[in-house]
Amino acid sequence: EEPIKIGWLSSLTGPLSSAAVAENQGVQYAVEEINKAGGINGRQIELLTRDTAGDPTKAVNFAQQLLFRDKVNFIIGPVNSGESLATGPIAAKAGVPNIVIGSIDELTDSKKFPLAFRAINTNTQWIKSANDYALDVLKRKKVAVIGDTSGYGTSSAKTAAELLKKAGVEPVYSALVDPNKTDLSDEISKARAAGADVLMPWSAATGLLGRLLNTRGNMQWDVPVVGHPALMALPIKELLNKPEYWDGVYAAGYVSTTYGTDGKLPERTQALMDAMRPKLGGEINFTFWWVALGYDTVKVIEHAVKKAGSTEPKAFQAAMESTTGLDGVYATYSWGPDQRNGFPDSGMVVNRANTFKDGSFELAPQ
Amino acid sequence: MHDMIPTQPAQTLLKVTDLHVAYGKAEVVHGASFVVPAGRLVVLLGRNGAGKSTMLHAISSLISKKGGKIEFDGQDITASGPIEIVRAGVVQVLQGHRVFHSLTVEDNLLIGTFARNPRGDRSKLDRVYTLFPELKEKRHQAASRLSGGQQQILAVGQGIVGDPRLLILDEPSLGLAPIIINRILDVATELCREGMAVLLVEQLVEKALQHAHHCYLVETGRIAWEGTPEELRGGDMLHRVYLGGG
Amino acid sequence: MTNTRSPAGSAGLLAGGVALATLPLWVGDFYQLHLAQLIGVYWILIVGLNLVVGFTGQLSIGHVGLLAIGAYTFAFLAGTHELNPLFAIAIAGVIGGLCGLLLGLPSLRLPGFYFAMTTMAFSLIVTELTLAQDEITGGGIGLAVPGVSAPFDTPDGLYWLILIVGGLVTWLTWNVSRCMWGRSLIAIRDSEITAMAVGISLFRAKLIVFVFSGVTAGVAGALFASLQSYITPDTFVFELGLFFFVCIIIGGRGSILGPFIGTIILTALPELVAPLAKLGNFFYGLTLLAVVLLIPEGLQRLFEVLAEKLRPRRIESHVVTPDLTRLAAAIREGQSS
Amino acid sequence: MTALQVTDVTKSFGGLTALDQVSLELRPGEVHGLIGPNGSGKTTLLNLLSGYYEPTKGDIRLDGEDLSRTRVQHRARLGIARTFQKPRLLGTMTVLDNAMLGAWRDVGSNFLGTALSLGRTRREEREFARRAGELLMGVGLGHAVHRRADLLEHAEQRFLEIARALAMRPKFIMLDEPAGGLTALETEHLGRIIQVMRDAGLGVLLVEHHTDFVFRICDRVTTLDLGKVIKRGTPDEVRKDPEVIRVYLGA
Amino acid sequence: MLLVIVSGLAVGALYAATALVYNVMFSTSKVLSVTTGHLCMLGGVFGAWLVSDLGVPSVLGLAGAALVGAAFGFLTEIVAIRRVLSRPVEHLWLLTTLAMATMVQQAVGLWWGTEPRPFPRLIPQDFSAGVMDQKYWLPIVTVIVMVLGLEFFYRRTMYGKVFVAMSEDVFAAQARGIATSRVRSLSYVIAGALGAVAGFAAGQLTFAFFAVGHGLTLYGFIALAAGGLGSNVGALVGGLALGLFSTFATYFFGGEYQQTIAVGLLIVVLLLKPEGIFGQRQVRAV
Ligand SMILES: Nc1ncnc2c1ncn2[C@@H]1O[C@H](COP(=O)(O)OP(=O)(O)OP(=O)(O)O)[C@@H](O)[C@H]1O
Ligand SMILES: Nc1ncnc2c1ncn2[C@@H]1O[C@H](COP(=O)(O)OP(=O)(O)OP(=O)(O)O)[C@@H](O)[C@H]1O
Ligand SMILES: [Mg+2]
Ligand SMILES: [Mg+2]
Repeated sequence: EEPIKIGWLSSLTGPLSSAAVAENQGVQYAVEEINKAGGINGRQIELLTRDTAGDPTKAVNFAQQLLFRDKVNFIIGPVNSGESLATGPIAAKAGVPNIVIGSIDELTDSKKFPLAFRAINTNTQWIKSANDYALDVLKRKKVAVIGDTSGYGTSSAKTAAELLKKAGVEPVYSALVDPNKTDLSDEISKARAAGADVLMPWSAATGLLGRLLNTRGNMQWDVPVVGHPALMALPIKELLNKPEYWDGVYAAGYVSTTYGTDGKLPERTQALMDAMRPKLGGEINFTFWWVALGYDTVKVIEHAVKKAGSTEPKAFQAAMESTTGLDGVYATYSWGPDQRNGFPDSGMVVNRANTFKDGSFELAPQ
Repeated sequence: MHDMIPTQPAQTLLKVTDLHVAYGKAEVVHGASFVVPAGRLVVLLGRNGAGKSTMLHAISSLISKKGGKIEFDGQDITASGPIEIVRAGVVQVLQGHRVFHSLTVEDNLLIGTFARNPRGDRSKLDRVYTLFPELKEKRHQAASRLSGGQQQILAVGQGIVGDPRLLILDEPSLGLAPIIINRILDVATELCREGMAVLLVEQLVEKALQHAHHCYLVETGRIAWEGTPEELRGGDMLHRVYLGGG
Repeated sequence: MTNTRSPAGSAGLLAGGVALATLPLWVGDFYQLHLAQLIGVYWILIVGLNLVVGFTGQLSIGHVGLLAIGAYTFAFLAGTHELNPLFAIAIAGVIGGLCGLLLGLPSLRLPGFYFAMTTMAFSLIVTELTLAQDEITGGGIGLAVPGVSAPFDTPDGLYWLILIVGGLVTWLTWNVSRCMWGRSLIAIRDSEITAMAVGISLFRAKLIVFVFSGVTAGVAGALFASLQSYITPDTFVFELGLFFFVCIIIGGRGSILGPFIGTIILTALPELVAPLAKLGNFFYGLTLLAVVLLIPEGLQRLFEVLAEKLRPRRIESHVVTPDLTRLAAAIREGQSS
Repeated sequence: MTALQVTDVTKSFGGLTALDQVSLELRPGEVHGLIGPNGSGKTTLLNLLSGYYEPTKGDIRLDGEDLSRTRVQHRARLGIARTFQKPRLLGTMTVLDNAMLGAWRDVGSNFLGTALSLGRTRREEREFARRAGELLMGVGLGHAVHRRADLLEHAEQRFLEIARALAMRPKFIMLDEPAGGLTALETEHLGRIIQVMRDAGLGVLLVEHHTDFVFRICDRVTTLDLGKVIKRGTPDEVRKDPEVIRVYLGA
Repeated sequence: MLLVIVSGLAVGALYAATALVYNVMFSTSKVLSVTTGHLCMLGGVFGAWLVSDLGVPSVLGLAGAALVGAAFGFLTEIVAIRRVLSRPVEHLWLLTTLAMATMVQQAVGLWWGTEPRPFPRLIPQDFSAGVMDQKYWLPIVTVIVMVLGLEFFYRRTMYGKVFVAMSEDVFAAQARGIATSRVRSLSYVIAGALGAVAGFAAGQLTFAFFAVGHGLTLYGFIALAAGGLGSNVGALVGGLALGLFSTFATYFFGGEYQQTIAVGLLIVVLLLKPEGIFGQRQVRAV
C-alpha cells in the first residue's frame, strides 16, 4: 500500500506566520495520530510541508511542485489569502482536492473549484458576527472601520463597510493604515472627532492592532473595539502598555474555543487540548482554534477518504458533498453539492479578548 | 652637476635584491637588484611597461612580491606592510596625478602627514607652499578643480610633507611645464643634499640624467645596465634599451 | 562584440538551443515544466533589462513595477474584457513600453543610484495603485487570469509561446549587443565623457533601451500573469524586482549568456532548498553570498577565464611602430567620403 | 574648408578666470601648438572647443556657425575630435571595438534596425570594422587588435585614443598632452602620426609640455599664461620670446 | 495636530538616523549597504531581549544592543565588503549586503519570532503623557546627538579626511600609509553601533519586530537621497522632512497613497537638485 500524500502549504516564516505555525502543530498531530492508528484504510499518511513565506509566487511554485512532481493526493492551505487565491486555480487544474483554510470568500466556488472545500469560516462570517454584536448587542451606530493597506486588510475593510451598509449603517470614519505605521494617534483622534462609538479594526497585523489599542488607552477613550480575531491573540496582550487596555475589546471567535457558563470548554476541544498540551510545551500561548483547525483539516480528509473508500478525486468530492454534521474539534461541518463552505454560522460567537486562557476565551457580554 | 657628489662613499639606504613580482601568473619583474645610497638621486630608466612602477609598488609593498629581499637602512622590510614602510620613511609619489579629488588641496597635504602624525601636522605644509606657491593659492579648492599639472604638483607635495628619508618619484614630470619640472628636480637634489635619498623614474632622460648621481636601465623586468650618467651618455646602452626588441 | 566565438562555444550554444526547443518532450513533470516556463518568463523581462543594467549601466531595480503593469493589463483585457489573449499580450507590451517611457523621462536624467531609487519607488507606487484602484485591479483580492488561446492553451503550448517570444527578444538584444549600438551603450556605462566625445546622445540612447526593456517587461508580465493564473498585489513584491537585477549582476555585466544562466540558477535555487522549509530563505541568502564571493566577475567572466585556460595567450610588450602610408591612406579616405 | 575660430572667449569658474579674452584660429592642414604653464587654461580651452564647458564670454565658430553653446555631441558630429589628458578607454572592450566606437558619427541604422539586424546594419558594421582596423594598423596597434583595452600599456592607450578620434573622420583634432609619459622613441612616432594628419588636411591642436617636440612639429604656437595669450607665432619666435622663457620654458 | 507633527518628527528621526548610518559606511567604502535598516532592527530586538527578557538595566541594554550592532557591522565589512571592493566589478556590494540582510532577518525571525514584541519603557513615565511621551522624543534627541557627534568627528578629527581619501582611491591611500582595511572596519563598527542605538531609541515606536529592516533601509535611503548623499545635516533634514511629509500625507489623504506621495516628493527634489538638498556634486568632468 503506498501512502496517502498530503501537501501542506504553510507560511511558516515571514510576517503573519504565527497562525501557520500553530496550525502546523495541529496538522502534524493529526497525521501522527492517524498513522499510529494504522493510517486511513490501512494507508499511512505522508505529509509534505512547504514554507511559502506568504509569497504567492513561491506558493504557486510549491503548489506545482507538490501537485505535479510529488503527485500529492490532497492539498491543505495555503494560509494567507493572497497565496490561496493564486494556488486555488492550480489545484483545480490538477484535479486535486484542496482543503481551503483561507477566509477570503472568493476562494471557494462549486463551479470553478469543484474540489476545493473550505474548513475555516469565511471572512463574511467573521465580519457579520462582529457587526451584529456591535450593532445589535452593544447598540452602537457610529462605526469607525479601520483596515490595513495589505491585500487582506483592504478587502476585509471593504466587505465590512458593505455589510454595515446592508444593515443600514454608514461608517462615520473609515481608514486604511500601513501595517507598519509607527503611530496611530491621528487615525484614532480622527475617529473620535468623527464621533465614533465603536472601533472595528479589520487587520491581522499584530503591531497595528497593538498600537490601536495603546493609542485608545493612552488617550483614555473608553470606546469598545470589535473586530478581527487577531485582537485576542496573546502577542497583542504583550504589546499593550497596560493590561487594562485589553478591556472592552471583543473579537469574532468560535464556539469551540469558548468557555461555557460552567467555565468548561466543549469536550472535544478539551480532549484535543489535553492530548496535545505536552507537545505544545505545557501552557498554550496562542489562540487554540488554529491548532483545532489544522487538526480538523487532516481529519476531514480522513473522513472523506474512509467514506469514499479511495483517494479518487471524484469519489472524494461526492463524499464531501454528502457530508453533513461532521463533528470536528473546531466546528461541525456540513458541505453540499453547491455548498463549499463547511463552517456553520452557528459556530461563530464573539469573545472577550481579555479572557485569554489556554488560547480560549469567554463569551462577550450579551 | 656631478661635481656636487660627496666624495666619501655614502652608506646604502635602500637595498633591493633579486626582486620578483607577478600579476597573477604573469611575472613582470624577473629578479631586479639595485641600491639607493643615502644622499643620492638614483634614476630608473626604461621603456613603457618595462616594470619600473611595478618595482616601486613592490618596494612600498603596495603589491605582493613573489621573491627577493628589500632592506631599508639595514632593516629587512620585505615582509612589512605599507604603513610600517611609510612610517620608516619610504614615501612614494605614484604615477599619474593620484590625488584625492574631493578633498581640498590643504587636506590632501595633511593626509600626506597622517602616517607620521594621526592628528595631521600643519607645520610641514609651509615648506611645500613656499616651494609651490600655486598650491598655496588654491589651498581651499577641491583637488578635482586643479589642472592636471597642478594635481601632479600636489601629489609631489604630498610626498614631501611626509618628510621621507627615501622619496620615490614615479614619472613626476608627467604633465608638467618644463619650468616646474626643473623646479621639482632641483628640489629633489636639494633634499639629497640634506641627506635624504631620491629614487626617480623618468621618461625625460636628458633632464633626469642632469640631476642623477647614478642610473639603472630597466629592460622587461630586469636591470639591463647600471652606471653613472656620463658613462650612460658615452655608450649606446640607452639607444638599445629604448628600441628594445624593435 | 567583434570577438569571434570559438567553434566549441557555438556548438555548445546549438546543443543548448536544441535542448530548450525539445524541453517539454523530455522534461520530468508539469512542475519542472512550470519552472521552465517561469524561468522563460523572467528571462523575457531580464533580457530587456540586461540592456539597461548590464550594458548601459543604469541600475533599475524596479522593473517588477513594469511586470505588474503588463500582468494587470493582460488580466484586465483578456480576463475582464475577454479580448484575444495574444492581442492582449501585444498591448501589454505597448503599455509596458509607454510606462517605461513615462518612468524614464524624468528618472534617466538622474545619476547612478538616484535612478535606482526612483525605479524602486516606482515599483512601490505601482503596488499601492493596484491596491487602491480596485475596480480595475480587484484591489487586495486581485484578478483571475485566463490562459492563452489555442494553440498555446496547453502547458506545453504556453511553453512554446514563451520559448518563441524569449528566443525572439534574445535574438534582438544579441544583435544590438554586437553592433555599434552595443558599443555605444557600454560606452555610456563605462565613461559618459567618452560617449559624448564620439557623439552619442546619452539621454536618448538610455531612453530607447529603457523603453525597449519596458516592452519586454510588459510582455513578460502578460505571460507571467497567465502562467500564475491569478494575480494579487502581493505577487509583485519589491524583492522580485531586486531578483531580476541580481540575476544580471550574477551573470556578469555586458553579457547575455551569463545573465541567462544566472536566471536559471537563481530561479531554481529556492525550489532546491524548499525541503528545508523554515531555513529556506536563510540558505538562499547564504548561497547568494557564496556565489558572489566565489565568482565576483559573474558567470560570464568565469567562462572567459576557463576559455583562456584552454588556450592561454601571453602578451609580450611591443614597441608601437606606426605604418604611416597606411595611416595616411585611411585618413584620406575618411576625409573624402 | 574654413577654420575653427575662437574669438575673445573668457571662461571663469566662480572667482577664478581660467581664460581671459583668448582668440585662436585653427586652420585645416596645420598643426597648432598650445603651450603654457600648468593651470594656464589649455585644457579649459580644449573643453570649450569640444563643448564640455560653455564660454562665459566670446564665441567659437566653424564655417560661420556659432558653436559656443552647442552640445558636445553636436561638435563631434561636425568633425571636431579630441583626446584626453588621461586616456579614457573602455577597458572591457577590445581595442578594435574601442576604435570602432569613433565611427558612431556615421551610424545610420537606428535601434530597431540594429535589433532586427537589417542588411544596412551589417554593411555598416563591416565598413566600420575595416576603417578602424586600417587606422589601428596605421597607428601601429595591429598586434593588439583583439586584446582587451585594459591590458594595453600606457603608450598603446594613447595611440588607441588617437585611432578612435581618427575613426570619427574629423576635420579638426585636438590632442591633450599626447606625449605625456611616452619615451623618446614613442614621441618620435607620435610626431610622425601628427604630421600625417596634417598632410591629410586635418587641423591639429596640440597641447603639450614636451617643448622641443612642440617646436619641432608645429606650424604655429600659441602660449597661454594665467588664461591670457602672451605670445603667438612660429616656433622660433616663441622659443626665443623672453616672456615665454620666463614663465614657461625656464632658463 | 501637534501630536501628528511630533509623531512625524519621531519617525523622521529614525529615518534620519538610518540615513546617517548609510553615510558612515558610505564615507569609507562608497557602499550603500542593504543591511542598514537591519542594524536598527537588531538594536530594537536585542534591546528588548536584554532589558525585558534578561532584566538588564536599560543603560547596559543600550550598550549590549550597540555591541551587537557593532559586531554585525564588523562581520558585514569582513564578509560582504572587503573582498568585493577589491574587485573591478561595480555594485557587487549590493548583492553581498542583500544576502547578509536576508540572512540576519531570517535568523532573527526564527529565534525571536515573527510577531512584533513589546519594547520596554526606558524611563519611568505615565503613558498619558501625549506629545511629551518618551517614545517620541527619545529618537529625536538621539539623532540630534548623533549628528553633532558625527559632524565633530568628520570636521574636527583627521578621520573625516582619511575616510574620504580611502573611499576615493584605496591604493593611493595605502601609499600614504593609511591602514585602509582597518579604517573601513572601524567605520562599519561605528555604523553598526549607531544603527543599533537608533533602533534601541525608537524601539517603543517600532516594537521589537524582526521585519522592520527592509522598510527602514528604503526610507533611510529616500531620506539620504533627498538630503544629499554624504552630508550628515542633509541626512537629518531629509529624514525629518520625509517623516513629517509622509505623516501629513496619511493625515490628509489616508494611508493608501502614502508611498506614492512621499516618493513623488523625492523625485521632484531630485529633478530640481539631483545631488540632493545638501549634497555637493563632483565639479570637474574633464
Ligand atoms: N594591475 C596590473 N595587472 C596586470 N598587469 C599589469 C598591471 N599593472 C601593470 N601590468 C603589466 O606589468 C608590466 C609592467 O608595468 P609597469 O607599470 O610596471 O611598467 P612601467 O615601467 O611603469 O611603464 P610606464 O613607463 O608606462 O609606467 C606591463 O606589461 C603592464 O602591462
Ligand atoms: N571646473 C573647474 N572649477 C574650478 N577651477 C577650474 C576648473 N577647471 C579648471 N579650473 C582652473 O582653471 C585653470 C586652468 O585649468 P586648465 O586645466 O585649463 O589648465 P591647463 O593649462 O590644462 O594646465 P595643465 O597644463 O596642468 O593641464 C586652473 O587654475 C584650474 O584650477
Ligand atoms: Mg610606471
Ligand atoms: Mg591640462
